[in-house]
Amino acid sequence: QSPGKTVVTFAASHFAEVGRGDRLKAWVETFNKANPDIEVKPVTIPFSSFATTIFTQMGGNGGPDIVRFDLPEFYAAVAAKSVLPIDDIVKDGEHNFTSADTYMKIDGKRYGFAFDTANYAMVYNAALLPGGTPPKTFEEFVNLAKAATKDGNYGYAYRATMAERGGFWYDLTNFVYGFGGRWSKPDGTPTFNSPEVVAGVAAYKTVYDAGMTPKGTDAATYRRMFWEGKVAMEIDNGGVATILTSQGKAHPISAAPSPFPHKEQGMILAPVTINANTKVKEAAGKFLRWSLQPQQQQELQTLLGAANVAITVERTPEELAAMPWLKVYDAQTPNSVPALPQGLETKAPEIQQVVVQQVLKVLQGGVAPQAAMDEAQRQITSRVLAQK
Amino acid sequence: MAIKLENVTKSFGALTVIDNVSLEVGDDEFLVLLGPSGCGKSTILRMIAGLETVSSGQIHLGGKRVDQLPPSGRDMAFVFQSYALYPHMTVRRNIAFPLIMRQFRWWFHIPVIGDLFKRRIENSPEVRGLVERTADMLALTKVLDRHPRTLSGGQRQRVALGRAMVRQPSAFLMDEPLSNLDAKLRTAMRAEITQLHQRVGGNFVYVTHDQIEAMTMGTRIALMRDGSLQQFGTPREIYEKPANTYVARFIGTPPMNLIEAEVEGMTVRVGTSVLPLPDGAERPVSGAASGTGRSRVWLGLRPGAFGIVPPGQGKSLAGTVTLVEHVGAESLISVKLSGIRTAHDDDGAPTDEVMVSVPGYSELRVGEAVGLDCHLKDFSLFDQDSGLRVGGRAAEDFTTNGRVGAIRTAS
Amino acid sequence: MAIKLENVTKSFGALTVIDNVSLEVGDDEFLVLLGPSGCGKSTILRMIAGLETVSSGQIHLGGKRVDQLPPSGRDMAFVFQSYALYPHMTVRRNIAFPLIMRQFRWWFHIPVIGDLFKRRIENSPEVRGLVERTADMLALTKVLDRHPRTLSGGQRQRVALGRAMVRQPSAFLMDEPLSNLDAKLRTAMRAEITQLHQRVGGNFVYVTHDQIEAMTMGTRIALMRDGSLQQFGTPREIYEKPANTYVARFIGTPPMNLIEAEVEGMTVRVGTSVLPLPDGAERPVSGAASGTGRSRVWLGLRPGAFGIVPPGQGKSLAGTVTLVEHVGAESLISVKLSGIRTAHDDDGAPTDEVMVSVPGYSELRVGEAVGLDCHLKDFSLFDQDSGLRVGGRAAEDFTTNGRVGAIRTAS
Amino acid sequence: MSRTANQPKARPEAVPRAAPLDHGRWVPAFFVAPVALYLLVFQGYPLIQEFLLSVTSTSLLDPTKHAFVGFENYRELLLDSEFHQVLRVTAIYTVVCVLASIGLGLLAALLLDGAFPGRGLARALVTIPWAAPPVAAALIFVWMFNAQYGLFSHLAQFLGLSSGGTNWLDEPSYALPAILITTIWQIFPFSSVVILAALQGVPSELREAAVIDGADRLSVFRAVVWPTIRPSVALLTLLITVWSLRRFDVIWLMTQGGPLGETNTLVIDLYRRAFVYLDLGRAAAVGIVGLVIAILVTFAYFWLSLRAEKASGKR
Amino acid sequence: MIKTHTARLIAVLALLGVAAFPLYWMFVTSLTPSEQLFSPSPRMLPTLSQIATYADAFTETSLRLWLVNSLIVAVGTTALSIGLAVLPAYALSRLDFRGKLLLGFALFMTQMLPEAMLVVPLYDIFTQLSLLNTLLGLILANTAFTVPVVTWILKGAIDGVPSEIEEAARIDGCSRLGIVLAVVLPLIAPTLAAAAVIAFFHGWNEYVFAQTFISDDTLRTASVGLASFVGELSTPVHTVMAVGIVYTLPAVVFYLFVQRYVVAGMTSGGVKG
Ligand SMILES: Nc1ncnc2c1ncn2[C@@H]1O[C@H](COP(=O)(O)OP(=O)(O)OP(=O)(O)O)[C@@H](O)[C@H]1O
Ligand SMILES: Nc1ncnc2c1ncn2[C@@H]1O[C@H](COP(=O)(O)OP(=O)(O)OP(=O)(O)O)[C@@H](O)[C@H]1O
Ligand SMILES: [Mg+2]
Ligand SMILES: [Mg+2]
Repeated sequence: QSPGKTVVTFAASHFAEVGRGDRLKAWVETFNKANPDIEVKPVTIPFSSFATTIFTQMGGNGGPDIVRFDLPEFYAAVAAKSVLPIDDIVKDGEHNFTSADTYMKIDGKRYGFAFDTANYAMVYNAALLPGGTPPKTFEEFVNLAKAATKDGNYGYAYRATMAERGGFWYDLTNFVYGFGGRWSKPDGTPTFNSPEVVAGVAAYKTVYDAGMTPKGTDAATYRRMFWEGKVAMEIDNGGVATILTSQGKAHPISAAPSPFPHKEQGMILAPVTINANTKVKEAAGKFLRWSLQPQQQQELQTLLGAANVAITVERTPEELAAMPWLKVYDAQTPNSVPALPQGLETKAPEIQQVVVQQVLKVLQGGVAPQAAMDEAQRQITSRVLAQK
Repeated sequence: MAIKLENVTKSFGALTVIDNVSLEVGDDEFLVLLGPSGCGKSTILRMIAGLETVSSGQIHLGGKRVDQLPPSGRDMAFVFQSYALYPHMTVRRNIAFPLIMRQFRWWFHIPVIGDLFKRRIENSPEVRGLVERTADMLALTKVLDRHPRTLSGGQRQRVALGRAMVRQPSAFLMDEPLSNLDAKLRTAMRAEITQLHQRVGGNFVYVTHDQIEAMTMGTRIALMRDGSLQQFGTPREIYEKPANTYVARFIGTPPMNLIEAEVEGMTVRVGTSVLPLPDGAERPVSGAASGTGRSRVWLGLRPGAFGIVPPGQGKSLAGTVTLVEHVGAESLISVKLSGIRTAHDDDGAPTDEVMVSVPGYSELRVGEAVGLDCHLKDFSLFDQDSGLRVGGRAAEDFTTNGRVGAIRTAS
Repeated sequence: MAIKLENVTKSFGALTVIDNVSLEVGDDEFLVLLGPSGCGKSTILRMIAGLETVSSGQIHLGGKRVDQLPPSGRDMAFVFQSYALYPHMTVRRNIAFPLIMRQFRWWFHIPVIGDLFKRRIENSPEVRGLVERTADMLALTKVLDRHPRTLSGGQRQRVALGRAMVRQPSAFLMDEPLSNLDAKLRTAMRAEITQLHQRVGGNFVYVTHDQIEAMTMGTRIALMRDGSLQQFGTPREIYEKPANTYVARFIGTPPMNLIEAEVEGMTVRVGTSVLPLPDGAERPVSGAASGTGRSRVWLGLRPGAFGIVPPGQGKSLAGTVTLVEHVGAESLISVKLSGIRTAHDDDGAPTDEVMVSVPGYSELRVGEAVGLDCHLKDFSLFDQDSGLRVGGRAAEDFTTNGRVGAIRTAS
Repeated sequence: MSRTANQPKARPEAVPRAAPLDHGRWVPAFFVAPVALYLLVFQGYPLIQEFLLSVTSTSLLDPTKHAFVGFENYRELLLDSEFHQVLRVTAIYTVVCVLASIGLGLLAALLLDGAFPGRGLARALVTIPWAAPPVAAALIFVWMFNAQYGLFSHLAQFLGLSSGGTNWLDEPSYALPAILITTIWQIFPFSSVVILAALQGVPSELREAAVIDGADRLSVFRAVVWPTIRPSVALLTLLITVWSLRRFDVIWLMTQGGPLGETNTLVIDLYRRAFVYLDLGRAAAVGIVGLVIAILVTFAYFWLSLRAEKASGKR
Repeated sequence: MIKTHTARLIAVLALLGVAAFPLYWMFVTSLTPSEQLFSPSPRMLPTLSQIATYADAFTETSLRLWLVNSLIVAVGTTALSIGLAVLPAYALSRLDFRGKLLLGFALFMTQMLPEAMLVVPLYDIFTQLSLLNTLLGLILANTAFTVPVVTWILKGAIDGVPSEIEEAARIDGCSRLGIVLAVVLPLIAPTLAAAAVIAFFHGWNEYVFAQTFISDDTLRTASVGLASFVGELSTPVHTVMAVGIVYTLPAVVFYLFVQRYVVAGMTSGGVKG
């Protein structure tokens, strides 16, 4: 890097991914080529330690200049004023933002825009499903999964361990939303023990007890198993689905809406923000504006796979031909809800901990779903939310 | 209880460290194993104790063959050079330990209960009495409840003895038990062990490399070298009739002088002087055998067997003084003989000096020429080739008196 | 270069280990510091070397006060008991080290460059020559390029000497340099150090607790006890005219007997026998002062100063034999005197035994009654209270001959 | 007057002499200053910071903005049942680590102490786990504990202990044992090395004396071997305790303190509070509590070993 | 006799099995074809034809870079620890000064401080010193934890150096520093090696700081690299295991070479009671 160049660091967990990471770096490189006075340097922080690392760095008055957060961390960072408002950089009217953009503004100020969003839907190995067709209802789903569990294969896989608390939360949220539940009311009133939530938790438990999952296996492993053709179904986001297809050529995958009574599912919504500690806000802003241009957005969406970006970008026919299941994911967009307790976003990490803990008690400790969620509700109201 | 070793050999791998040693001592003897470092003294002792196996040969104790028994089956006590006291036990416990072990049952290993039982044995009247009598005998009563590390060297030594005595074993084995003490204490403890032997009896086997200890304590000395026995006899035999030049020079300070000489009939020729052999002296027979009637020998004379006279007087040997040292009541004078070889080593490497001791302060000076008279009252003759004793005479030829083994007059 | 200690005192915290010691030796003397373990010998030596500070008092070397100088400023060489060779350096390096240090610059610490310079000094003709001459003198030439751990005890000893000599210091300090060696080697090295002193001259200060070493090597002995000087004199003075009972019993093996006696005029009464004092004997004056004309003393007699006679004969003291030990050329006999106290310790705790040495093998038996003749040829008289020498006579009263300090006839 | 009345002491062992006092004041200062300064900057200052944090309410995202709350954090911790669980888990973890790794280490050391062919190689090989990086160790054990394909599951199935699919790392009753197995595998070689070294210090004469006195093997161990190695074992206990209290990577990578907090030790709890809940104040309080426990353990150790020394007459 | 011998031998073999098995298993797993990884019956032997996994591990991940970084950190930590520890170790062993006890206690204290506890304040310091995102920063942070141990161990060894050798050097005209560098250090070389190993391991293994202080890809160390596979999306198990083996092997081999010194160092050093 020659002197005089302004260096902007950009952290995103994607950079650590096999495949997508390299393509994303190449995408950043096109900006660098076009702007000789600025160099955007990708910072690779693995997904598992992304939040802790970034927060430590931000707390220590440092950190990357541009950060792609997951939604929970985004709210925490905004609450702590660790990221800058960027209303001066990104003007609402200039871009054709998707509907998810509403979550990017807090108290009327914009703190970022969606870098990527991804919907959740079911992916499945048709070859492993008896009959080859995806389930429509939850009962059907359980029966099919049970039937597919044989010869060392599993019908379904999801996360249910503390070690993967984050992923567990997303999987759980899908069940809860799928049964019509929400973590909280829009005004922030917690509803962790509402009947719908409890029904979702009960369903989670049903799956857990049905002996159709490779218990204790972590996501990396069961996804691997999935593309080795050992797992019939999973509910996962589009980004993952993209990776699975790119790896698992031998087992063409298909997608279908999640087999729940309600269409709502969680979504990945990852805002890109500017660190409040940055010394190069100008340059960072320039990069962000560059990335919002339709062409860059188009490229970004393509390389991210079954995900959407900040503005509405139509899928190209080639893409659809290569990955016919994209339609299923795209169709889910209107039903995607961020996997956070609305109004309680800043407390998300602790809330997740409490809820996951209680659900684990349901799964493993034999506690009734209702009792556990009552306890979660109690703890969250009395302990988490009682804090200043 | 007699101790008998029969053709005992010990090898460590290819290395033979004890080579076919046989010896036998009767009841109540005090056998000393003497020799330079590494000659195998400890190894013999450890084989008797059962701490090493024998490679071949047999060991008998009181007529019973023991060499296949484990140490605990041999009824011997061992006193180690470093005493090997149990550091975390009081003196009382140390002494009582062998007695407790004698009554040990496997379930004493069970933590609390076992400890209770052990304490009970320790406090039983017999054990207590025995320990206290032993302590009393060794003047340890006052320190019974102290730990070894708070004791002086001499006291530790006595605790080690106590631990050995309390078992009333049939043999006491001691491996250089005094070598950790300073000179003064060593002298005192020497006498104590001797007296212990006289009091309690039994066989003692005592390892040392200190000739003074060996001479003053042993009733029998086995002098070893490189794993083989050089001489086995009473201290007096060993001093006065050393079996070979090695023994001759090992025993006695300063060591015996070995002077090149030739025996011819009843005379011995040293350099140019011809001295008559005294009555009753044994003469070498080898010379006779060789037909010449002459035998080349080393004439062994203790440093006190010389008289210093003015040079050239009578039959004296000519020499010059090379060193004068005054040691208390006597002076030691090195004299370089002219034209006469002497041996400073058992292997006969030649020099030409002799060491002479004279009583009182000698006024001689280095470089002075002197004459040396040889007094052939007691002397030894050694074959120059084999180094074996071939003749000589003891100051008082005790073997003819039939008093072998009665040298220690203390009883 | 004379060494002078003036009222030197040394305390470690509250503990005073050297108490007001003064002594002075002239050029080329061989001073031996002698005393039991812990008496402070090493501490004095280390103060002279500068390894310890003095608490008070002064130390002079060749007229120059040195007690405030650092060790390297005092121009002394030190030979340690354990030799303290640098194990990671060859013999050559070990010997050259002091010379390299003499030319040391701080930047020699810089890794590679420093090593280069050090090597250059080491290879310079002067240093090389000096090292090789020293090695030659000590017969170390062949081992110059070996490491200390591959050397025998005697060779290591000589390397340590070499490292000291190469600096040509004005004083050699040695702290028990022989105590790690076995008896035989020790005797040989003793002679070597004596000869070294004669060859290179200079002051030697030598620490030992071995009286034989002290007597044979020293031209002056300073005998210490518990941090204070007991006697300072030539070996002969110390042997023949011990300043007090402590010295009397420290020097000589077996130690001098101290027998309760009373001096009255020209006689000394021991038990019931009255013996005449020989001509030329000093007598105590204290008795005279006390007005009674009698003084109660300890009569100090070496073990050889007795004759054993049948009981009841002449003026002999009556006693019974309690122990007979045969040590080479002489026998040691303990005799319990009837009704006469003796002191076995410098502090005069009483017993009633004396130790007698007679030449040859004694046929006496334990329990036999004997008479003891006292030969008052050389003896000492000590005050019973203070323990100080108050009279006596040396075998040959050398002090009157004006030959003090000329005892060592080797030159 | 007995001959022993004025017995000269056996020659004292060479006193390690402190260097004479001629070094000026600056010599020690010069020697010690760099490290003292270094530790002050990189350990002392952060420690003070931590203490200060522990009496504030501070977010990880804005550590400069404190709200002083006094000992509120500590009070809440002490009332928090979750924290009680943390203390319980930490205690179990530490105690089992100490007992098992020392027990196993002792066993290994005793096995490796005797003479047998290939002893040197065996001694070297047995210490391999100690050299393996904890991250790698955690990974392989996670795989071995895998519910479907892990060796432990296969083994349990083979032995008929489970019908398969046992979720070792995610089953509340198995997670801590699984973590313990991993930890002990890593650290027992260290104990065995230390104990082995201590065993070399058992004078063979003492063993032989006990054998001659008629002691059997176990008695020899209790009478001779154990007293000699006890100080080393005691120090080992201290070190393993302190290290167990602060062990992080293995646990974090394997369970992150779960399931249901069953492997949530003090350090894991500290880390989670700081980096997941972003609550630096509370996390610092947890850290200080841990530190106090470690210091108490240390003092207990010194007190106990002093007492033991007194009891055996060393002082 | 024979019976106890075989019994001991069997016990030793069992012990070695326990000690070595997990690493062996790691190796086997790395060489198991991925479709067989998820089969219900485990394969106990490596499939040697899979050896390409190792080549892939180098090409598909930044393993080479990670190892180099780890090596730099480990070597730097070792050098700095020893450089810093020698003088205070000597002072603790030989010199009398005020605050000696305090220093000793402070050194022990560091053994009680979890890295996780100090990482936040340290981050702050590092920001101010511009040490973030540098390997030097990692070296400095690691050294803070190794210097005390190394000091301890060296002190133990220096205690064992006969003071007479030093005194001899003083009489020969050596300065204090000269004594330490020219006389004491060569004498404790084996312990120095032991201490070096311990510092090296710490640097090689360290995880928390490396994860927090380094955000630049090219500066990532192997511990973080390997840990990043945990909970990741899609890296195959055998690649992870291969990386694990490659990461573990240097440490183990290095250790086997120096283990004699380590044991000796332990004995003479701080650990012996
Ligand atoms: N376990 C062993 N393995 C191999 N060689 C041994 C063993 N024990 C002793 N030796 C060798 O046997 C020889 C005799 O040893 P031993 O200990 O009996 O000598 P020693 O006469 O007692 O000597 P010291 O007076 O030094 O104690 C020595 O050369 C020694 O090296
Ligand atoms: N550094 C020290 N601190 C406290 N006391 C000491 C120190 N050095 C020596 N002493 C004490 O001073 C006394 C004299 O010690 P020193 O070493 O001079 O005796 P020594 O005559 O050389 O004895 P040895 O023959 O055993 O070497 C001893 O009581 C010793 O314990
Ligand atoms: Mg021996
Ligand atoms: Mg001394």
